[in-house]
Amino acid sequence: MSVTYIDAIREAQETLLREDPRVFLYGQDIANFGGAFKATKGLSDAFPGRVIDSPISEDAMIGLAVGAAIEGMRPIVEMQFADFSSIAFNQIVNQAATHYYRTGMPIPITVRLPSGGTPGSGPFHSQSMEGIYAQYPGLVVVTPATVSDAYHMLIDSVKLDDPVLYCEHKFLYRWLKSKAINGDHLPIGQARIARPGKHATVVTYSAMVHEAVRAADRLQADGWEIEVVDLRSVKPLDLDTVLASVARTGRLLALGEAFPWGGVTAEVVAKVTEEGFHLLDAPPQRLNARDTPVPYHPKLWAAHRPTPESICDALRKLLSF
Amino acid sequence: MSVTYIDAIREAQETLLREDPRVFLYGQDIANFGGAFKATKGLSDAFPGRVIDSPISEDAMIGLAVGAAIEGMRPIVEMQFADFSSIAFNQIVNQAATHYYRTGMPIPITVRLPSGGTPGSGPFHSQSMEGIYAQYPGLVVVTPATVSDAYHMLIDSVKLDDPVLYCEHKFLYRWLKSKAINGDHLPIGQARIARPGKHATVVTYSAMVHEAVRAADRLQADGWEIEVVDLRSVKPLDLDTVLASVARTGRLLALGEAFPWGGVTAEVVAKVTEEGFHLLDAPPQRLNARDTPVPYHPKLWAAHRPTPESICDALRKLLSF
Amino acid sequence: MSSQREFLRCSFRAMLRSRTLENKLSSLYKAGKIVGGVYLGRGQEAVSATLGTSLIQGKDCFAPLIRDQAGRTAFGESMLDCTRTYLGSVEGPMKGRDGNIHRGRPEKGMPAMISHLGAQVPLIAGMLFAKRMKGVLDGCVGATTVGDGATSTGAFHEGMNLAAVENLPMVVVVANNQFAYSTPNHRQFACTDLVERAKGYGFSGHSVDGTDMLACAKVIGGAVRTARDGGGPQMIVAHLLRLSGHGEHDDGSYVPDSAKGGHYGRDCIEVAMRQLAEGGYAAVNEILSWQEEAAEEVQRAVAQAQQEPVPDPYREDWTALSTKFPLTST
Amino acid sequence: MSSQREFLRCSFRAMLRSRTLENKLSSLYKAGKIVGGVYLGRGQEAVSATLGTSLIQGKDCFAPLIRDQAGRTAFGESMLDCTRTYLGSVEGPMKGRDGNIHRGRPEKGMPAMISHLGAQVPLIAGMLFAKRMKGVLDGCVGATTVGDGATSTGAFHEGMNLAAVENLPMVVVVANNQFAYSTPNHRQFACTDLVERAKGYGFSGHSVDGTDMLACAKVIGGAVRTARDGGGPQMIVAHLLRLSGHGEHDDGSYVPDSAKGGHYGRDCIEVAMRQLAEGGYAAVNEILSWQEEAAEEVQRAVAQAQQEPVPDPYREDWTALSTKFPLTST
Ligand SMILES: Cc1ncc(C[n+]2csc(CCOP(=O)(O)OP(=O)(O)O)c2C)c(N)n1
Ligand SMILES: Cc1ncc(C[n+]2csc(CCOP(=O)(O)OP(=O)(O)O)c2C)c(N)n1
Ligand SMILES: [Mg+2]
Ligand SMILES: [Mg+2]
Repeated sequence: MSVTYIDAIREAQETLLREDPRVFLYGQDIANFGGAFKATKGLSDAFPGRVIDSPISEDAMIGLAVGAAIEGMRPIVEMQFADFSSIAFNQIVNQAATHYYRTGMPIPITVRLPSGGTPGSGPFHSQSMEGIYAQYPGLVVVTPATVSDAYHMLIDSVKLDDPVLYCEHKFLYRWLKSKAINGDHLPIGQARIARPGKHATVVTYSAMVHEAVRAADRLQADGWEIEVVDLRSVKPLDLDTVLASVARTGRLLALGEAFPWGGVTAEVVAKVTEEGFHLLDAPPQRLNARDTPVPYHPKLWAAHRPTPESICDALRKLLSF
Repeated sequence: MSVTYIDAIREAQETLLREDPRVFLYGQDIANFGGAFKATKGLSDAFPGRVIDSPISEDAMIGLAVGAAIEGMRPIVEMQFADFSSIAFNQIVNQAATHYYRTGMPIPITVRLPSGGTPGSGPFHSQSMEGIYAQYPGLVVVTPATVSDAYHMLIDSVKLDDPVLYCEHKFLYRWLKSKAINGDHLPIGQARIARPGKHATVVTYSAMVHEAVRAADRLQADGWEIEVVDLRSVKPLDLDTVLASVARTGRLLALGEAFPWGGVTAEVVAKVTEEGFHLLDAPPQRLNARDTPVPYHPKLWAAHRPTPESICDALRKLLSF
Repeated sequence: MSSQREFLRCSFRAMLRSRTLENKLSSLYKAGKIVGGVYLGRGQEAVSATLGTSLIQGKDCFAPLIRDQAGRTAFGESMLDCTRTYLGSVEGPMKGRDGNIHRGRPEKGMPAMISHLGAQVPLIAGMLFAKRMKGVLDGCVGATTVGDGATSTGAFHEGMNLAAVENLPMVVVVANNQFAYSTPNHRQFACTDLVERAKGYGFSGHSVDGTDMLACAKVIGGAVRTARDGGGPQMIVAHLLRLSGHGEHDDGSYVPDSAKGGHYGRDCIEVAMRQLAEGGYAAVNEILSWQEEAAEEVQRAVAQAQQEPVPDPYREDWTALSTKFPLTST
Repeated sequence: MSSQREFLRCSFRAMLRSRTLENKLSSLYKAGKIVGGVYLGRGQEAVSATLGTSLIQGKDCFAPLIRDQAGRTAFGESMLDCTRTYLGSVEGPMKGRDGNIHRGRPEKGMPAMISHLGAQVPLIAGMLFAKRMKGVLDGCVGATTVGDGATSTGAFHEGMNLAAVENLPMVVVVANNQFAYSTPNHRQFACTDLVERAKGYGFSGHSVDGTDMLACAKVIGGAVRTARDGGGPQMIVAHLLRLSGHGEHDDGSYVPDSAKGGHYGRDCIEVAMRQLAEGGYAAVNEILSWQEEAAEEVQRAVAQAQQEPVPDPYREDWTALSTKFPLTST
């Protein structure tokens, strides 16, 4: 038996529904149909009236969730794709995010964002929006990279009293498998050393953790030991773990799948240079997707996002300083 | 006679309407009423049928503008406040921004975003969204800081074939005056040395240029010569000018009024450290607004954004390394 | 509310208290004592107050909008909440972090509006939706108001549709005051009466003269009762005229004299006074004493808020999250 | 279109060509030759084709949606545009950068849809608005289609309202195929017939049996004519059933047999064939020859697209702006 990343998401929701009567699920096609990616399969039968199909109204979906949270509920809203959260943007960044600061009442909603590219998905079913939402005060943005994190971080997201954008990577859904879900796990806000090393640090998150590990494995053959840090949550961002790693390696590559202007990698580099400048033996580097919409054709798509090859190239450059 | 920043915006629109039959203005209360800030005062009389009141439908306003651009027009859309562009977010980032890449046809629309804080405006009439839009491929984001730039950059924005977010700072509207609009000006994409110096570089834009200059003036008394770079456009970002300045001073403070996670200042620091690490004599620093919504009360507001005092503090820290 | 008489008296007192308070806010603004802006509900008190009076604090929920001082008052908001928020007192519900009409007490069923129009419609739907899940929806109502302009927002539409799909006991009052800031109705929508939208959403639709307190009591009060009794979502379009500028910075000079001099240009408070007297619901001297009480209450609320501390940035808790990171390992 | 006979024959041929093409796309998808997804208009051809046939390429504008292969074809889109986009050929209008139904030729009056439902409604309004400013609106029409699900979007609402306020010659066809992906009508809206929304927007409203080509020709064709002749914005709600899954990855097993076996479960192409024959609009052997022509055309379009190069990332122009920075000083 093995558990996939999407299984973990489904199971976390099952656990939450079972253990917390305040939890309900709301989204398009999530009830009988079980969701576009089957993340809620069977749950509407098991929890009648608590897994509810919404109209195609992303803005109102979040509005409803905030209202329900005010009344003490803990809704999980599924966006069919992260890209469609652009419709709910206002309710997320202006209603949910500001509520605690303005009124003193936190809004415990979790918004699931099926994120990131897969071949053939094109410009509107591939986006990575963590770096957009993370800019807004009052939001927590998590980006699980492993099966266990997919499970535990969803549970923890719902337990947090503040609004959480839970960015789940579609590419990992069925591809990423694990024997079982770990009992142990780190809290939200703490990064993880995904692979230890000593010559350079790659700071990344979500699907890119696996590409980074692949690249690191390749460079091993040349004698390079690359450390990979999985941020797990991009806001809050665990600078301590990142700095400790950079202190060991002296070299930083910030890696992400989102568009190249700003975003997580810029924040990582800016934070590290501000607080750990003296630790750096070489200019910190960044590697992101290209500065175009995410292309449809698999060949373009594969060249749009970082790959083990391009990560190796960036690391070799970094190591050559 | 003197020209204010808002006068310049009005005059640019007048010039554009006069000289280019493809230009029209669209927005809430912009016709007879002349706009919430009077940026279009008198223009609907002077150009009948070309300055048009819209319903309160920001999403459709941008949708309409994109459609009109497809038909060869050059619309300028006024958002009543930048904050309300959150409603138009989808049309901006998914319709307008992707159009050229997808179809080969550029979309020459200009979206005016009355941006930034003023005392008493509160969380929803004070936002600075340049760092949000700049993340999206296919958008140009400009942030004029002077009366002349307000004029020329609006003209140039409309002349560009691509969609431009024109971020105009409300605090400068009537406060910033100039004898006249300069004939000379730099193109979009080129930064400007707002104040020359040699001990440290402040890279900033929009209203913060003036706060930075004030801080620099104060530090002059202590013998420090601070250079202030006005980015003018945040995407594209003129790294050459920034690097040249940092090469002279060895020290960088990236300053902005937006929320502190990511955004323009992170991009500036990441870019400079990636390409100009060897130029730096001290860890590059950032100064942004605080990580909360923009507060209503003037006392909180004044402490939320950078001030000449906090800029001086940041610069003293930077100079002490 | 037990009797019609009580209902009308309560509504009217809320109208009066609201008008008195708002007049004071306007003076304070003009004297430079309030920063930002002041937004009045002048001319809309009958609509707002009859709605607020129909609701039960502690049971129902109510998302007021810009021009709902009267409805807030009727629903039970204290005047201090208002003056404190306008004056930025740290003792107010918003602690100086947000101002003017952007206030509420969500824990008491009255969420604090954000500026983005239409956004409170799905939020009220969500509160009702949660009440149903919790099994406490029976006999509850959720209400919100929007202006003619706000009906053009996608948020309004999505929220209305969703509320109807869920068949929630929701009451949406559209105060059609003929203008959205400076924009007249014919630049805002193309139907004859916005009530024509009700059916398309699956709401029961009602039209009412918003300057007529008795009519509002009947139509709005009736719609709330219907919703409370399981009659499904209700939409009321109230016809009236904004009797102030958009905010006190605006002289509203774009409102044509024909509108000001027309039927809806009349002042609902004057109309209501006549109605109370003629219907025997209240005597003139009673009304005068209410007026005095209101003036005193306003005086006290302003005086108190003015002497209270405003926020101190050095002691302010500068965080937008209730969660304190780092969390300890779980 | 000169005569009714011509109109019907044209519409039907577009239906047939569309169906034939889509059947092939489905096979290609199932054979793993198309990545991403394939979305069919099966069962919706009569609605889409009569709309497309009513429009004039080069004059009108048309924003097709997911299930508008027939309408695209009738409007004049070449089959190659379709096969090239599905197969990712660099010769296609989207050059492999976007795929499947996300294609168009804006310069020919047919914008390329984005996925976000409802977003094309204000866009078409904008195209008409621009035509008016340019003085070329006379006799033009702008059309778009949406599904029942898309009517729940704020974008749809804002776009409809704006088009009506501007009194644009816009035709919006709502193809109510009873499902939005898996979501049935009763979870999507609460009115009896979506046409009830027309009046509230200030659109003329029409209802039509979407499986009946003759009825569609009359109602949709008529609405386009009315809009063209200055009759203002038109909304048509077509009733039908989606005869495929949401996409070819979906077996649509949530569609109950009662719906499949009901009136709207019938295939509009079969109905149309009978109508053509019975009305004497086309002989059976003519139809057979059209079928053959369509099969050959599809064969050619697929063969050609398949042999064309797909994008090469190393030669691709990786820029999202047409402007090349740095600009020289002006
Ligand atoms: C989405 C959005 N766009 C623009 C604004 C700016 N704005 C504030 S009030 C207003 C007019 C509102 O008109 P209406 O809904 O008729 O209410 P009224 O002021 O007449 O009571 C506008 C345009 C806003 N608050 N929200
Ligand atoms: C704003 C938005 N939300 C979600 C989706 C995902 N999605 C694509 S098609 C679809 C169902 C559309 O239903 P309908 O409008 O009835 O059209 P149909 O597929 O039935 O033709 C959904 C939910 C989307 N494209 N856009
Ligand atoms: Mg109004
Ligand atoms: Mg449908």
